[in-house]
Amino acid sequence: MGLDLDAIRADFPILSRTMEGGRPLVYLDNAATTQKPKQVINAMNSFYENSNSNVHRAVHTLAGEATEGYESARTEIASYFGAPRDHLIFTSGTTEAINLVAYGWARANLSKGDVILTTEMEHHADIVPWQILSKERGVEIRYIPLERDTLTLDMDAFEIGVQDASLVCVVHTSNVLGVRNNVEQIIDISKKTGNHGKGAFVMIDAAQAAPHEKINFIELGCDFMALSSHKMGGPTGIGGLFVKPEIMETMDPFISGGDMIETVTLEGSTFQKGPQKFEAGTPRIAEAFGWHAAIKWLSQLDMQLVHEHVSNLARITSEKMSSIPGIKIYGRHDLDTCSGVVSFLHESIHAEDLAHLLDSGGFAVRTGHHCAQPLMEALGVSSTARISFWLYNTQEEADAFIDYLSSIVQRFG
Amino acid sequence: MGLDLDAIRADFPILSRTMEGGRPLVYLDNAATTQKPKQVINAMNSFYENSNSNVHRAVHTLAGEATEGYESARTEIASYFGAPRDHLIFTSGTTEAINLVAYGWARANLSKGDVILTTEMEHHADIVPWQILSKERGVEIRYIPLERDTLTLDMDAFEIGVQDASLVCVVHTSNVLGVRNNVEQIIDISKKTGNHGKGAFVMIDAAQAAPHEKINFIELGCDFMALSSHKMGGPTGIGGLFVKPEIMETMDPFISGGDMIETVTLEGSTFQKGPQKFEAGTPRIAEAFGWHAAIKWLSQLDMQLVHEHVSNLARITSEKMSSIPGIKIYGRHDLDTCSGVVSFLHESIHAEDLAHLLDSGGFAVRTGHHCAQPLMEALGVSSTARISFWLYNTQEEADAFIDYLSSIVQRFG
Amino acid sequence: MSDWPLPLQEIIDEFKECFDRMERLELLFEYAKKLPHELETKDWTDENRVRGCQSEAHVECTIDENGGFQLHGAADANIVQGLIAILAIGVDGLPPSSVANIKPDFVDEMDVKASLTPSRANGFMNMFEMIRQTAEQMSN
Amino acid sequence: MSDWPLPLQEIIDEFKECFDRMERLELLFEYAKKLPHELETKDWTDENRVRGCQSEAHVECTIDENGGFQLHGAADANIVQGLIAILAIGVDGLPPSSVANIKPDFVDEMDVKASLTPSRANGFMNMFEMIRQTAEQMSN
Ligand SMILES: Cc1ncc(COP(=O)(O)O)c(C=O)c1O
Ligand SMILES: Cc1ncc(COP(=O)(O)O)c(C=O)c1O
Repeated sequence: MGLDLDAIRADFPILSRTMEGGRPLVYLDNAATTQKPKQVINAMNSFYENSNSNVHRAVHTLAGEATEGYESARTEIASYFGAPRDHLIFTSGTTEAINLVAYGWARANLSKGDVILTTEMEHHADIVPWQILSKERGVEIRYIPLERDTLTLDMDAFEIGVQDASLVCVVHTSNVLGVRNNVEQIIDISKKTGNHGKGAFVMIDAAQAAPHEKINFIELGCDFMALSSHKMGGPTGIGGLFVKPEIMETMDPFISGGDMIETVTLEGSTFQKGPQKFEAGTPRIAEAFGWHAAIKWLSQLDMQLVHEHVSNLARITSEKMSSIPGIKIYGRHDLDTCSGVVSFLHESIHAEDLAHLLDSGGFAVRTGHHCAQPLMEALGVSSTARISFWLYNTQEEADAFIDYLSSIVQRFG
Repeated sequence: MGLDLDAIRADFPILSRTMEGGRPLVYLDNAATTQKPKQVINAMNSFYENSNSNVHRAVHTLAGEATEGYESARTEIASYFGAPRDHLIFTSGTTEAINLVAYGWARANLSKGDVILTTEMEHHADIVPWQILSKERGVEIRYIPLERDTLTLDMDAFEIGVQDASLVCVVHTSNVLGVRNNVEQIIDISKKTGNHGKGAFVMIDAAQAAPHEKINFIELGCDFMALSSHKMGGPTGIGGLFVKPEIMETMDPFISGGDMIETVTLEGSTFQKGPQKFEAGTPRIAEAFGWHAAIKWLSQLDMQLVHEHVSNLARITSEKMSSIPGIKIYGRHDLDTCSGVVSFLHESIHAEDLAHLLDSGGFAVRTGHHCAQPLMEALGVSSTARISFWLYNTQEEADAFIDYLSSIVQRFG
Repeated sequence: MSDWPLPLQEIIDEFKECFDRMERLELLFEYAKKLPHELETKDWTDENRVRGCQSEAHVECTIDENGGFQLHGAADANIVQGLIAILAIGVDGLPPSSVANIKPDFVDEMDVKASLTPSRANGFMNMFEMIRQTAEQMSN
Repeated sequence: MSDWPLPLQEIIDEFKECFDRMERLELLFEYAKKLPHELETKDWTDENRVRGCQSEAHVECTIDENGGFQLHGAADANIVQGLIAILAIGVDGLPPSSVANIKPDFVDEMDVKASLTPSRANGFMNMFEMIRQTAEQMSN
């Protein structure tokens, strides 16, 4: 039994939107952000219309409902990722989650001369915080290069580089290439041979993986895992950092203020234990309700089927695209592990023009450096056009895309 | 002409909720978070159902609508506060906004021996970030004391203290006392005599003021102003920091990643100019639509009337409460400038019990230290019960509250 | 529905007869006064403090001369102290192994939930778990 | 509705006759080829770069021998270059003071908006403002 795409699509109000000229919307920008099922929208509405209140430290009914909802969101989201609730810190997204590792953990635990190993295929969110840290504290950053022919990480370089590394930061699945890194092996090697045999800490950027792969944080065995709600059917404004509790204890507070303290006096403060220490101020309450609803919604589906659906669409589409004259694909889609992302360029039509032209047909496609300029550099381009599928995309949509792209290439190529 | 309370209340779906026993909800916890008008809820729904997309750097229609909406939210919200759009950085709330001043500005501009002057009546959000900075960098923090009899800031102490101060951080309106500080005078004196005549920088925490007072950032003349959407009818998960552009230029990036960079290479990065430099990663897009809708909604009202309504309710109610045996008020409500907040205790009924009992009557009341432990210390208590009015609260609700409180005191006092 | 120890069941039934929540809260206040083994303020320590309660609450578990469980406690808020009292009465003298098997949902049964929901997320559940675990250790 | 300089009005009318957006985009591509004063790639500098455009775009303004305004420009994407071309044709040789008074909504009039909305938030509007301001300075 495959996915029931009709039933799935019926849950997403936006998919019935028609674009200019009555064309249906074909949303192929899912790696940037996914659409939201009505269950997610309704969960937030229902919060605002029935239970809206600030959480923690209040005993009235609404505060109770809000607190229960907020904390059970933590429990259920953590559990979806195979972890107890005290492993999950809510952040505003992957970017803030990685910054929390940089500010809260790395500044407390790394110093001049320590090495952070990351890769050439990272999103800027997993590069810039380390560069800033490096400038501030003299921590050294090294990048595992991409093998130019296979578009996968150079694992020989990794095995050598990891020996010096105290922290390894790797993207689980690339937002440009569609390639999934062998994070299990990377974590394994990092733990065994990192920092001269003492083991390296590992941070996994799971922003692009979580939407189509069921990840178990505990089994995976990394120390930190960052992700965003809005890329997996949930609302904007919330995401999370999974952290092993024993490591959480070695972290300094990052954003500080109310709710994360135990006591404050004019002389100084003591802090909460666990995730709350890192959640200062009024949290993203409605957003937690929404992300929880997205997780519940995803839990109804077999994520293996979702993964196959998404990666099959990408594989078939990329194959067909390759035969359109002048189109070049940047990425790999021949592996079972690949995601729904296909990056491409046309030899003479500028990517931005392509996107405008595709938009006139109702196709939402992204162009740019995809926040991965070093990867663009490695690919020898300054930007690409990118389509990215999610669970509600259909083979018909993919076919329509191919047809429209072909006609554009004929007319403008 | 006063406020049309019936029309106002009709806009808030939650206000028609009935509580246990069929009692109407009387929501008196507005200083913690306000309820949302349906226009705000609808704006977010409409975003998710019609235009949801990631913003910036994409040319498809949805991305265009999302970007226009997000950026016009910035324009309109800034304009509501009397400022051009390039003065407003979106954050997740007041807490993150103050942290942005601490990380982005203070760490770049203050050093050991510099003095930050703040007050004893601050919210933890305006204390803890400075304490952490102080520990890390040796910056000194001093607190302007509260005059115990008038419950206002000791302005003599301020005039002396400010001379050494490089940065002055003051809450505009207290979330516990209902007192509005004379921020105009504080800014004026800080600019004239701060840091030995060179002028001090001033950060105003406007979280509690914005909901019932029209603030003009430019006229006010402070350097930074922090606020939260969720306290003024908007959604959770978003707030802002107003910054003078010339000062923004002296700030280091704080949270870093995509969208805030100009170029990233393996060797280093250059950053965007203006607010975008501080908005890394996927922003709070739906939240910006929601906050914008709240601002539009508020703009229909005469904020002077809102202020009078809210402060009158607090004044009248606090007077009536004072005559209930055993009730003691902590705060001032006799000034025109006071807010809708009334803190109180009963001599024998514990604040938490009071709140439980009031909840059984449908009254949502907060208890605790209200994230202001140093102020509690100054008041000589460990917590208070607190009611806080907003524009939809009525005199009838206030009267019903007085009746119910009286009956509780009779039964349990 | 769970099987409660008889004294606890009796209290639950008493709560069920209440007319509304205000009456149930009143009953809780009365139980607060009936707290059997009150922990005096001077014995309130950081170790016996219940974390996550808004108000201060302290509990300690001991075994009486007959090997029965005994719950000592106190709180500055009456409603919390009332809950401690009910639990203390309900389990007084029971074998620790029975105490270890009690579920926290007797509070739902008592229908004082609405006001306690937020506490359940932290305070009350923390207290209950702390007591249950001690009883479990005692019964091993 | 605004009054446009005649050459610009003619172009707007031409766009209005298009059947759908694809056709309008095609027309933009054609105008890209008709760009009157192309700025050669070697003259693309940081100073004449249009900020906020996704693709690279450069513009420069000069005064011709008759005191008329002249817009030089180029872009790597055709649609952007097409817009520059239309503007360049539309204002070519006009007194700078007239150029300073043109409103950017001729793009709305041309009805290529949908694809340009996002750019308007930054790229196109930045370009337009840059040109308008230069024209203003020239006319002072
Ligand atoms: C005066 C004051 N400052 C700061 C804050 C913190 O705001 P937020 O929790 O929205 O970050 C609050 C709200 O609790 C407040 O009342
Ligand atoms: C691989 C990867 N990492 C990090 C991010 C940043 O996520 P966010 O923008 O939600 O913080 C993204 C999304 O753009 C991504 O694709």
